[in-house]
Amino acid sequence: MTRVTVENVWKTYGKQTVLERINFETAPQSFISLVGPSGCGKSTFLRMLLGDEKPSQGRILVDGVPLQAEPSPDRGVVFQKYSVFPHLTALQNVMLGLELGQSPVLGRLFGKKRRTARDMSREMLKSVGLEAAESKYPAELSGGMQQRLAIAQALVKRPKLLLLDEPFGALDPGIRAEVHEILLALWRETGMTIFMVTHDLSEAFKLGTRVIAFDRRKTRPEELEAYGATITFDLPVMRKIVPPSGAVTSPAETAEAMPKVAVAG
Amino acid sequence: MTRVTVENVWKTYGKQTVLERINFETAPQSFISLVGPSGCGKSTFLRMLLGDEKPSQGRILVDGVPLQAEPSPDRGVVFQKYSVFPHLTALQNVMLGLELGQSPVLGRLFGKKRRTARDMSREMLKSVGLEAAESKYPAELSGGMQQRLAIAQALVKRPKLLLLDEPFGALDPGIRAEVHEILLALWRETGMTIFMVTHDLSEAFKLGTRVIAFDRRKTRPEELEAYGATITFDLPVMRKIVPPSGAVTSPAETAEAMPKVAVAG
Amino acid sequence: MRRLINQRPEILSRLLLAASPFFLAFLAYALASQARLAINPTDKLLPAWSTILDAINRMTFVPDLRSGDYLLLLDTMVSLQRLAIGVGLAMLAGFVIGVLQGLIPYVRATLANFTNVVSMIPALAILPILFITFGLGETAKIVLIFVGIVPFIIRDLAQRVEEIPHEQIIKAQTLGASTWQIIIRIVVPQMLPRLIDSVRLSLGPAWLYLIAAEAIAAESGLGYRIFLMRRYLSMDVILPYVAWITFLAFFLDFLLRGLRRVSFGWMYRGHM
Amino acid sequence: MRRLINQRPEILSRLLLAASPFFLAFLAYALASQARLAINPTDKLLPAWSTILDAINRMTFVPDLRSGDYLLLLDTMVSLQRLAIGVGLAMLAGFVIGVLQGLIPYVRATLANFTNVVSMIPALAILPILFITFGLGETAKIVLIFVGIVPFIIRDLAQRVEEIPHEQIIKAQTLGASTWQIIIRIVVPQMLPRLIDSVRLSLGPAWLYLIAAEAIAAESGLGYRIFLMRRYLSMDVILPYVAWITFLAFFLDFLLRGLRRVSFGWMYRGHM
Amino acid sequence: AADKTFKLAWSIYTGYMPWAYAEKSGILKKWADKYGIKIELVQINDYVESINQYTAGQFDAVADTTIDTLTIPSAGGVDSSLIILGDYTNGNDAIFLKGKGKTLADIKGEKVYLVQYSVSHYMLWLAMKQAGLKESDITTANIADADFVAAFGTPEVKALVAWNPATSQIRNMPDVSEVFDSSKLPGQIQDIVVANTATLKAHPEFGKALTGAWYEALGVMQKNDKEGIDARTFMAAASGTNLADFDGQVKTTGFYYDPAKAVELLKSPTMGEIASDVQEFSFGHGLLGQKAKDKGFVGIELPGGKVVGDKANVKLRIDPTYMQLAADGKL
Ligand SMILES: Nc1ncnc2c1ncn2[C@@H]1O[C@H](COP(=O)(O)OP(=O)(O)OP(=O)(O)O)[C@@H](O)[C@H]1O
Ligand SMILES: Nc1ncnc2c1ncn2[C@@H]1O[C@H](COP(=O)(O)OP(=O)(O)OP(=O)(O)O)[C@@H](O)[C@H]1O
Ligand SMILES: [Mg+2]
Ligand SMILES: [Mg+2]
Repeated sequence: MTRVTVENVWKTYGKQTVLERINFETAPQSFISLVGPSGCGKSTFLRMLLGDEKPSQGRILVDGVPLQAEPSPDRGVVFQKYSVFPHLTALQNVMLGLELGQSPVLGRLFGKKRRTARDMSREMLKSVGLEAAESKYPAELSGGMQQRLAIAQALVKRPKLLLLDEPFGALDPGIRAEVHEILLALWRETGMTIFMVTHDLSEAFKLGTRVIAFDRRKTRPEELEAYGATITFDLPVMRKIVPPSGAVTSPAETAEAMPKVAVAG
Repeated sequence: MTRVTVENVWKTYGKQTVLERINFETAPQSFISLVGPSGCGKSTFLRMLLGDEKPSQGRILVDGVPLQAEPSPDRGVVFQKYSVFPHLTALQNVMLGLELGQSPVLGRLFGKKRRTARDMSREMLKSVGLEAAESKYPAELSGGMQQRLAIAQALVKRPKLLLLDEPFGALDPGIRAEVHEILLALWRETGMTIFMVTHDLSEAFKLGTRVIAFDRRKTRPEELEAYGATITFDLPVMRKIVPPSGAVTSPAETAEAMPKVAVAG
Repeated sequence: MRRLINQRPEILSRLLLAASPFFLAFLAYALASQARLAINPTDKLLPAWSTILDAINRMTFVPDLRSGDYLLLLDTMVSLQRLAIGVGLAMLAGFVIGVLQGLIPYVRATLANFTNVVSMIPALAILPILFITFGLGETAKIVLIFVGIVPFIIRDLAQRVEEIPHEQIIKAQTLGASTWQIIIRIVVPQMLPRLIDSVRLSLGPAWLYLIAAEAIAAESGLGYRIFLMRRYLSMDVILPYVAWITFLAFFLDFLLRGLRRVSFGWMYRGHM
Repeated sequence: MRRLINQRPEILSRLLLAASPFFLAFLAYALASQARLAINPTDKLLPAWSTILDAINRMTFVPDLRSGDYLLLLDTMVSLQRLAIGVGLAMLAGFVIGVLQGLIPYVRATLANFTNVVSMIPALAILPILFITFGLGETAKIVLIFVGIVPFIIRDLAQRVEEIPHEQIIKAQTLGASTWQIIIRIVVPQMLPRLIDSVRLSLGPAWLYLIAAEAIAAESGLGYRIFLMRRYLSMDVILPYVAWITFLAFFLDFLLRGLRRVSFGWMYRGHM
Repeated sequence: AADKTFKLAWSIYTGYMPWAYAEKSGILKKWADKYGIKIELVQINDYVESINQYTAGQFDAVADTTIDTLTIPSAGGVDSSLIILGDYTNGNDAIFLKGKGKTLADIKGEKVYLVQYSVSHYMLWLAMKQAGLKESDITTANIADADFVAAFGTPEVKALVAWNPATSQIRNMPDVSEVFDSSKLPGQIQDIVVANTATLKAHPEFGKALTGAWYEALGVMQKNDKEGIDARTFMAAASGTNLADFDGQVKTTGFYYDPAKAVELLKSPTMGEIASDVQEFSFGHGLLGQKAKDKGFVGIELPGGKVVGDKANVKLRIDPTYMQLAADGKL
């Protein structure tokens, strides 16, 4: 039941302002779709949620507590550039998260625990359509297969907060629809909060409970450096699916998250 | 006015058959959309068209002549993993193709020729929305920006045959629509033939004059290795846009390219 | 005509091409040797092939008059043992320190400058200190090899660790990895093949230090023999010894490459 | 508590940490020296600081009786010149051959095995041959440095060229690049920073060869002086010389790193 | 016409230091000019390398010892002539054992560190022969001459044969017995200059100029006035030490300031015995090469034409003519 609060966050790289005045709060168990033009700072924003980058100004709270300033197992991530571990097979990549959690010293499981972890991971691989590739190394997989592997790897840990950076870009529509279903099922089941960056607006609205757009207000070239992107629209999506845990988005929260500007970049 | 003929092409890696019995011919000035599930061999097929890989069996003809077995400037490419030159700025990356063509010894232009090339490249950068980033190095660009740069780099050479491997995956809808327009305009203007791999079926039908799908017929796990993907459907698209050069797809050619199986993977 | 970069020689021409520089080198030697021997038939600098063969035979198959040892065998065993211990220890220490220095900011802050500076110390020049500290026996020689190559291995590995994509380390943390787990599950497995590369690169200097140490104080060993023979310019022994060392070095390199290929399959799969 | 890998020391503790191993080394020396001098006040192995300072003063500011030169200055100039020429030539040759060998299959087929084998030859062992072939003047010393490091540079660069993503080479060809253009516009600019890295790695061995060559035949130079002084176990001169060589090596390394940073901005931008 | 240039290789060692002075003071140039030639002195840091270079034909003459001449250039087919007998070592070489009050007999069973097959080895061999010991009573280990002092400082080295400047350093160490030194073998271990016989035949002026310069330099060095002290101070600096230490080294070097004395030794029967000893040692240690069937394989020609060893393979000639000229003041 995670609630993320973003308070007046700015991010600058040197002289370049990438993001400015980002303010919002999420209801528990939200599925936030982040959209916006290329280069506007979506990945940067996810990196801040991850604890990998610090806001230059402002702060981010999770359940009212300032964000832990380092990545932690309660926040899963799928990067834009698929990053799985090159020295592990597909199955080992997925199992890794389970092994690390249960075996602090060796980071490896044996016997019955290992079999359980393996079965869970196989299940996960199957649901992203990689059952036949479980003993292949990442370099032997196509781009889309690596991306699915990264998704499986993040999902198997069932994090409280899941950060997805264009996770479905390299997937064909068939697989994509299947993975959508898995993701939604897991989301409903675990009640995690998801932030997903996507360029596909229909996907954004299909999956998200709320769609947030980043964009620059000022676009004249001479202003590009000094002004960063900020939230240009913020729309709640009325979902047909009511989360089984009953944590329906309350009207008050929805009101808070009213659209501010309705024009996309 | 390029015509590509693919004659009974197979591709195997070791024991694994990736593609089998690929047969088709394109009309001049075609825009072929290649679709198919992840890992089915689309990128592999483009690599063969590029001359970077050889078919294990069968052959590919361009205008009736067997394909030159090495990449050449008449075939442009945008790879799935964006690959621009890390040591050149955005502008230099685009200019490179023009410089190489006109300056065989130094590979650099000077004076008036250089200014012409620079202006052409700036034009191209502007049309993919990168005018403000012309002096940045690739590592300073976001994923989508790099992909746009790669597109600009390939387009500025106006190749006869353009090979695009999921070129728009990382682009937001706004930019994507713009780049679609530029691509179509250039396609009409130069009469080049384009092969584009995409996972977005609507994009495939919006841009292509013909949509070819690759898929495996046999999908039981134990058969996966031995059988490769082949063409599972092949649809001509009736275009509203008539190429200005008048080379309308002739009925005979369309007949040749009739759908064989209409079921996607 | 295809571009030069796309032209690949066939297997036969590949063999011929690969053989040609060796052939030329042998030819050059034969000519130079002949020219010198024509002037002075007992010239020792570039002996004739027959003289060299004689010497090889003597060093390999005829037991030494005084000790009864087969000298080539003895020298080889002694030198290889020194090399193995020195390089082995350097490998171990270099790996542990290199990984920690590359991964953990506090260790890096403490050690990076120091290993950098130490790697610049000309180990040959401090030999007397090594001798007096570690004695003239095996220890000093092993220490020279160790001291000579360990800073390089540390630096190289630390650098490689830093080159691991940042995303991987972040990803591992989101999967719950502690620093220790990152080390044993992510960094070490990816660094083992790098360690082999690093050792391959330091084998050259390791031989150099071995030879230098043996030249200064020893009773046997390949470097000892070469420098002893230099006392009376016995190139007929020195040249085969140099060739033999070259062969041994090459063979070790070959073994290491093989080990790397066999143990780290993931590095060799796929086209990416 | 944050993970160890995420803890970064602040600037002040970074400085303290970096200084600590040096401090410990100095302390260890001081203690050992004191202990030895307590037993034998004329001990030469680990002289007291005052003795060392004396020697530094003598070598640096008092002209030599024999030649009237300031020895440290003279030795430094002579050695640096040898090093510069040897390394410079090796850099040039290594770059040209390495790039061609890495890029062009025919060159690779011809040279790869040969440079591999040559890189295994222990250059120290063939010193006598070098001296006799190239005379005892500057040439032989420069050639030793050259021969000692050029195979490494070739191998390293060839390897780096092979590591250039295949897609880049393909892409260049689709942009119309000939083999020559690929070399000058794609490969060379990306390899120049690698060349600097490669040279940085070979500076260690280069110093080694320089010192070894000067130990055998020279009338001045840092290595010469060290070996001359070794006969008397004059550690009061040897230690500052070693420190000075270390400093020079470090400084060269620093210059090269700076050059790399200044000239190859593209390698240092962005986060990818 | 350009004067012909000849090259002499030398290395840093007490007995060769006058060459450094001869060059620096202009004495050498003066004598070269007198005979219308040029002489280039090349200092080589490593003694063995200087002989190797001479053997390979890079030099016309080299400063070395009799035994090394026989085993390196002569055994390598380079016909060489001893033209200057500069000194014999008169304590420059010594055998040390650790511990007080040891004698040579105590060397039995020890591992002796020395420069193998060098003059040190030769002296050890002579010393043991004198004392009735056999070489099989000991084992030997090789060590570089630059590291004598350092080596003796380590615990495992109990027996060492060294030469100067190390000997004078080691003599000052506590708890060391010097059980033998070269002063007990007067005239045996000879520091000499050899020149290529063929070159010498064609250009006797080279031999004359060298000899003339040598004795003039020696003359200055011998003096105790300012010029002599300056000369020795210079030599001390060139060999990396100070005057007092260098004078100590000179004391243990039996310089033949008078050429007549040197000629006398070379012409005496002792020289024949020395030649025979040298051959025996060299052959016994396999230093004459594989083709050598007996110790006389390389013939040594004595003054007067008598040959020790193979008359058909004379490669070392003891040639006192130039020193005789110096003694007679005819240079
Ligand atoms: N480490 C960095 N140093 C300098 N500039 C950076 C850095 N990281 C990102 N940027 C800049 O910040 C801006 C936003 O980058 P970011 O990767 O967040 O964009 P994005 O919204 O994810 O774009 P895309 O949709 O193309 O992935 C870009 O202009 C980029 O050049
Ligand atoms: N060099 C290679 N060696 C072995 N197998 C390979 C190689 N290249 C490709 N493959 C295999 O060939 C199949 C097709 O790969 P390809 O990259 O062409 O797929 P794709 O259709 O482009 O997939 P995606 O849409 O995910 O990019 C995959 O199963 C891949 O594992
Ligand atoms: Mg992004
Ligand atoms: Mg693909």
